[in-house]
Amino acid sequence: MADKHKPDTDRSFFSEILSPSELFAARSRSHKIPIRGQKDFFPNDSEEQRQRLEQSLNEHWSLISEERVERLGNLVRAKWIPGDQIVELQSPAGKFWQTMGFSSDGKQFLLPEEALYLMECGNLQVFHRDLPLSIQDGYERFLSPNTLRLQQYQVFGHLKRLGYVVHRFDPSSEPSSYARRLNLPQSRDRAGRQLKRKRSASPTPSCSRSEAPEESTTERMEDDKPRHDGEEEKTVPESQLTASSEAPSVQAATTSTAEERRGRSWWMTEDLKHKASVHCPPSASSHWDFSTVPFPDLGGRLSGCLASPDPSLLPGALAVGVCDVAAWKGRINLRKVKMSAKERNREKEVCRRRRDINKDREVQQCSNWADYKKLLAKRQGRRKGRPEHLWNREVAPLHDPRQPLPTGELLDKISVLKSTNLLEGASRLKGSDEWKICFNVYQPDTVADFKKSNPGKPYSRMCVCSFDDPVPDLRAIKLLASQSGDVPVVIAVVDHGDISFYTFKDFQLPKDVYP
Amino acid sequence: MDGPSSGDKTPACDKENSFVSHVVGLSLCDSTPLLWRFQDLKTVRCQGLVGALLGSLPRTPRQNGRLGRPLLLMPEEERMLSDRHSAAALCANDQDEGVVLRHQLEQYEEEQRRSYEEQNVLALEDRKSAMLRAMTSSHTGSDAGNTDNLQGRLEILDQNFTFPQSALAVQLSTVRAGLIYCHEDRAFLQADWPMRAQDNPCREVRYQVFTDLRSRGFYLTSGGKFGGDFLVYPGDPLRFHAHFIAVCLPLEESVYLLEVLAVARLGSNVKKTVLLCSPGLNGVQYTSLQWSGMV
Amino acid sequence: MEPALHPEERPEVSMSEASDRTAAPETQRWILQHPAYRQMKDLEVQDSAQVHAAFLVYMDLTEVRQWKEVSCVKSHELELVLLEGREKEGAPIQTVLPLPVHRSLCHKSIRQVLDRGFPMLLCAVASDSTLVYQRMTDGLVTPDPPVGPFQDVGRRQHRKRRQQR
Amino acid sequence: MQAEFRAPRRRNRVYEQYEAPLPVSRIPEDRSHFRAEIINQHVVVCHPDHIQKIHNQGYFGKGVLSRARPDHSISNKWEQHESLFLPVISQSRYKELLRWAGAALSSQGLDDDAVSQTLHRLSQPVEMEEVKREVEGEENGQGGNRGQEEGLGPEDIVSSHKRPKRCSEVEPEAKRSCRPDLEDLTHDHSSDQDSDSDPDPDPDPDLVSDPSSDSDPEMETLVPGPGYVLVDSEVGEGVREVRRTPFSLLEYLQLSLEEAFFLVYGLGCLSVYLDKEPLSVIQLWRTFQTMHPNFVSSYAAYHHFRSRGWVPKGGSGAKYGVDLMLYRKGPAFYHASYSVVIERVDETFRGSALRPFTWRSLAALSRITANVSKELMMCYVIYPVDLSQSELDSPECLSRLKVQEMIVSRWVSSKERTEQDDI
Repeated sequence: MADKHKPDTDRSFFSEILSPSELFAARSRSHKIPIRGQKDFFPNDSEEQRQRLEQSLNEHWSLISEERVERLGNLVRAKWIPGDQIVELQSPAGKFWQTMGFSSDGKQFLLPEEALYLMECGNLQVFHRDLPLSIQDGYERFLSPNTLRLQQYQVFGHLKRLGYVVHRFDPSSEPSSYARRLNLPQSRDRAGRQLKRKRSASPTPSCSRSEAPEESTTERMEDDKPRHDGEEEKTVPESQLTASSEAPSVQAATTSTAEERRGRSWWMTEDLKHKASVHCPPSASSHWDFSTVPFPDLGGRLSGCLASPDPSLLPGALAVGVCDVAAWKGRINLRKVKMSAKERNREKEVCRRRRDINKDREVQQCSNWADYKKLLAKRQGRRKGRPEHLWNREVAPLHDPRQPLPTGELLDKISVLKSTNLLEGASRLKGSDEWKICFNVYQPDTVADFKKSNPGKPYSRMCVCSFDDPVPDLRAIKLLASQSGDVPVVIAVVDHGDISFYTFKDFQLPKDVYP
Repeated sequence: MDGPSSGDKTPACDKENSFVSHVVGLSLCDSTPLLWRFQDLKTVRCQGLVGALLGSLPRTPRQNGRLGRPLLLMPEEERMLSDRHSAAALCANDQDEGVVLRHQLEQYEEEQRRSYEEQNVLALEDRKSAMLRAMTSSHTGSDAGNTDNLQGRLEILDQNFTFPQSALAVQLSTVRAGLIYCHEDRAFLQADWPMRAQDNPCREVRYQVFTDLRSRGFYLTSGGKFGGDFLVYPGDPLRFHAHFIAVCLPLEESVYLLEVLAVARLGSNVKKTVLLCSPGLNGVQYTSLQWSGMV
Repeated sequence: MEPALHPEERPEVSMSEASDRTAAPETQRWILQHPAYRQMKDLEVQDSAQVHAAFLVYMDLTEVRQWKEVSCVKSHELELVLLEGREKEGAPIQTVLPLPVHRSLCHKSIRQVLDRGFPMLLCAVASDSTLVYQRMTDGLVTPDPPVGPFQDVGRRQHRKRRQQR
Repeated sequence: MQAEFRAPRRRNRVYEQYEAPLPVSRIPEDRSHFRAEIINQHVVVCHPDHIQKIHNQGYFGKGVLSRARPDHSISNKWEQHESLFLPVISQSRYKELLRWAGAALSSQGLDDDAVSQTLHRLSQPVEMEEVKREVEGEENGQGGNRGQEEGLGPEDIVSSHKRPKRCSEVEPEAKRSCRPDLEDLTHDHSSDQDSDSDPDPDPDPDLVSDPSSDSDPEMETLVPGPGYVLVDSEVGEGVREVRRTPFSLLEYLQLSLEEAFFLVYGLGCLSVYLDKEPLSVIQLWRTFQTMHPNFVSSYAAYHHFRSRGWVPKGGSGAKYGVDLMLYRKGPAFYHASYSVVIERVDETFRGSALRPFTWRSLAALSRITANVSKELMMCYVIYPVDLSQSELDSPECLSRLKVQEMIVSRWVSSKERTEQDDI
């Protein structure tokens, strides 16, 4: 068999162009792939193994050497437009048009990766200067940093071959995370999208953000937001936003939790004032902790007027009076925020975790500060007999075993670390060039009803990177998460011929309490 | 212990390691060198270089189990070829100017015409023999009337047969047409190797390990999905399972112990030996990591 | 070794008979009195965490796994305590390199231990004394060929059993 | 995008009763406080009662000679000798123990004569009568915990109802009670008061009937004789002598630094001693930081998981190449759900990684984790930018840290699993 492999340089030039008779004969060739047999573990130099290897190699080479031969009538004809890095159809499109391509000015176009994939599938013949392009030409001309990188095409092809619908990701068509948080109705009109898709097809860099005007406005909205935006989210997550419509009590509770004793309020209502007076320790922080400054619940039960803000929160001699909000109330979006079951649970969890010291029966019996102090001293006293080295030093344990608590409460008490999520603070991060979403991916089983003009929510979004690239750090993951919203981001990692896909999903370990 | 087939014999194809005469053509796609020509693929395989196929398989394009051309080489494979002066870079010459282009165009159209004519003839013959078969099988008796009948039908077919343009079988070439290179290109390749920088120390370690294992007769493919640098096969991967997961690292580079435990555990999960491979003064040093069985 | 026995009553602990149990009598710290531990101490390896790791491995090998002829030696290149012993009587000597799990090591160190000429075990010692042994051998050791599905089942069951412990 | 919570997998067979989630009592009068020592930069608990309580309630630590709970026994072989159940050891093993005892005595400054005298006395065969007398003596409550466990002494009445009778009833109860039982603890420091209230924190009085945990019933240790062994005699087959155990190795419970600190700071139920001095919270925090450079991050993660009611185990993490494994309820009840890698980042969500991942190493970890049906979790500990070094000097800095959990998983693009060659 060694002879078979002896290179034959003279013949090789023409050997890959089929003669008309070969072409004709190829029409009836098989489409089956030979099944590979069980592999061996050790090479043992047996004749049997040698034969099996030779047979496998022969099958392999015959598959590899095979050329694509199609009936001209089955081929869609197209033209490569190098200036626009785009392929224009010159004969009616095939079935693929349902999921690929776009029209503009009455013409039909394919993106280079779509064209190349269709060439590889034997559906499309692309001409350049009236000569047909080979697959090799397609790879070499269509793939570049300006269109799609080879590795991105590898991922594209991999997914397409499995039947997924794969579109380039266009950041301008996605609502910003800010818009999503506000639960703004999506104002994407069909025509606008058409336009955008066309734009993404133009030779702007494939995955970079394009300069769509829509996008820049949303961007600006985000930028205009105060810089403390990130912190604000930390401890006033949905609870504040959702409270508006139905649960004013939630808001009250949040201001009086153990962790937010330094609570201040812009517009203090009476009951809040009362609580704040109990919890305000003399040493208020010199910095504002925005998480503890509740904003008024304009949508809820609040009557037409806002009281004056706490003067200590206002700069210098500024006087702010009562504010009539009746006029504004009419314009408030009172739509209920939809929460998943998980989010609701989390919410409940958050509420539950916040222990109100005022619910303590003994504390309730205190009628003034002196009583309360006395109670504290009494409790202190009960703790006598504790190991000195633990309790009489600058830092004491979080829990005193001599004051037993049910496990759930004990866990609440020692929960000193805050949990965060991927979206928190993500909007203030500057975008990076290293990590960009490349594709929107739709499930194969949706193809039948798929509409390019209204593709719906993608199944996932793809980033493509090389195996030698770094693994995304938390910052990159947060950026991607905030760009993608509730669609999972998958990172396709290309190791030569192998592609592996990884997801990095937000998670909060649920609390698990055993009695 | 040392070679895949107890050292004395190397897999069939390797015999050709000794006379490397064929120079393979690498061409750049988005700055990645790919092999396109069928003969080149065969040639590198005979040198024990496996590479990775990236394209859709012409026969059954919509699956990922078996892929087709082009072939992507690992950097080590690339470098091995270039060190042996057996690879040449092919540049895409897009400067086809007027005359050449017109000539090519004429040639193409001429070929299409010729192809159409020949296929027309073939199709007609095909139709005739099909008719013949149909007639003979339906009428077993071969009386004169039948023969006349057949003759008549064939004549009608001859006169009326049209081979529609749409039925023309055309080739969607894999390789760019008119591809030619000369042996002198080798020198040029050495001087102007356009590939990724090969000078970082990591790459160097990998290359030394690659060449050493290759010289022992092993076949290597990329091992990322198993947490290593290479998967090491005792013979052609078409027929054999990988025995080793090679992890290449400089002899004095510190590794987090947990990383070692992780890759070793993976190795035992997939029943492969993890090999720590470090080039040293006396060749590459190998340490095998295997499950201890002590739990 | 009995978990429940009270060392106060052992003759060798006679020096601290006062059995104030909260005061952790010296005798409960038998580790510091154990001859093997003292031997390791005498090797003068600076890294006391590694010495402790080595001692835990020593105890595991001798008391739990019943290895024979286990002894400790110092690796001067690595400044670490190594152990040598036989899995059972007559079995070949093996070298064990105990190392706290959050350390790193380089291939060179492994080679230095292998250069002693014996098959080697790396033992990662977690901070709660969990031990993870890893076999290391010079050269290329071909893995065992996969055996029929039968064996596979056995193996899975074996694993299952292990997980339950 | 939130990762789905996958239900933890319960073990097929559970061999133990659940005692309590954490080793803190829910009765104010219970004054149990535990003690641990730092030996060679590791934290060990020596007291058998403390060991049991700390391990059985929350699965802290690991017996240095066992897979989990300390349950190592001097011998695998136990036999009934007259009315006692005793471990059998070989002559050579006995001699080894004797040698160790000798070495220990020498090292304490005894001269050779004294040592050999002591050893000689020690190694005399003991008459069964003597053994029984001693056992009975203990049973009558001379303060040894054996006596307590017998439940016969007057002050032990409270818990006697749960003790199986020792020595006489060998099977099957005897098999189960090799360990000192947790109730002893309740007497340890509070015997001066509250004898009227039932100190038993466990609602289930039958609990003790199955305190042994491990999933392998055959391997369970048997009732140990009180410090005696049956030694295979040199002379003939089957002849055995009863002797005293010359060198007793009480198995320690070793706590990881995170576990120890949590018991001290989070639960306030443990004191850690260094050179006989108990350490304050701050001293311990500093000591552990010098022993483990990333202690703050690894503790923050540990504390976080504990405060969510999960059981993190660092030791099992080593088996899978990660920092922690997370169990629901405890390793005896559920398979681990998560393999956790701990990372630290600053508020820009960057930071020098504790464990710089490459795709290669991540691929390996992800595969191992999936192979054992667990999930890979990254746990980022986020440090605010303005956190000063002096703040890090106290565990109070924990409240300024945040935790981001993230599940890393492999997405399989197709079900036609044509992962061609391998496995």
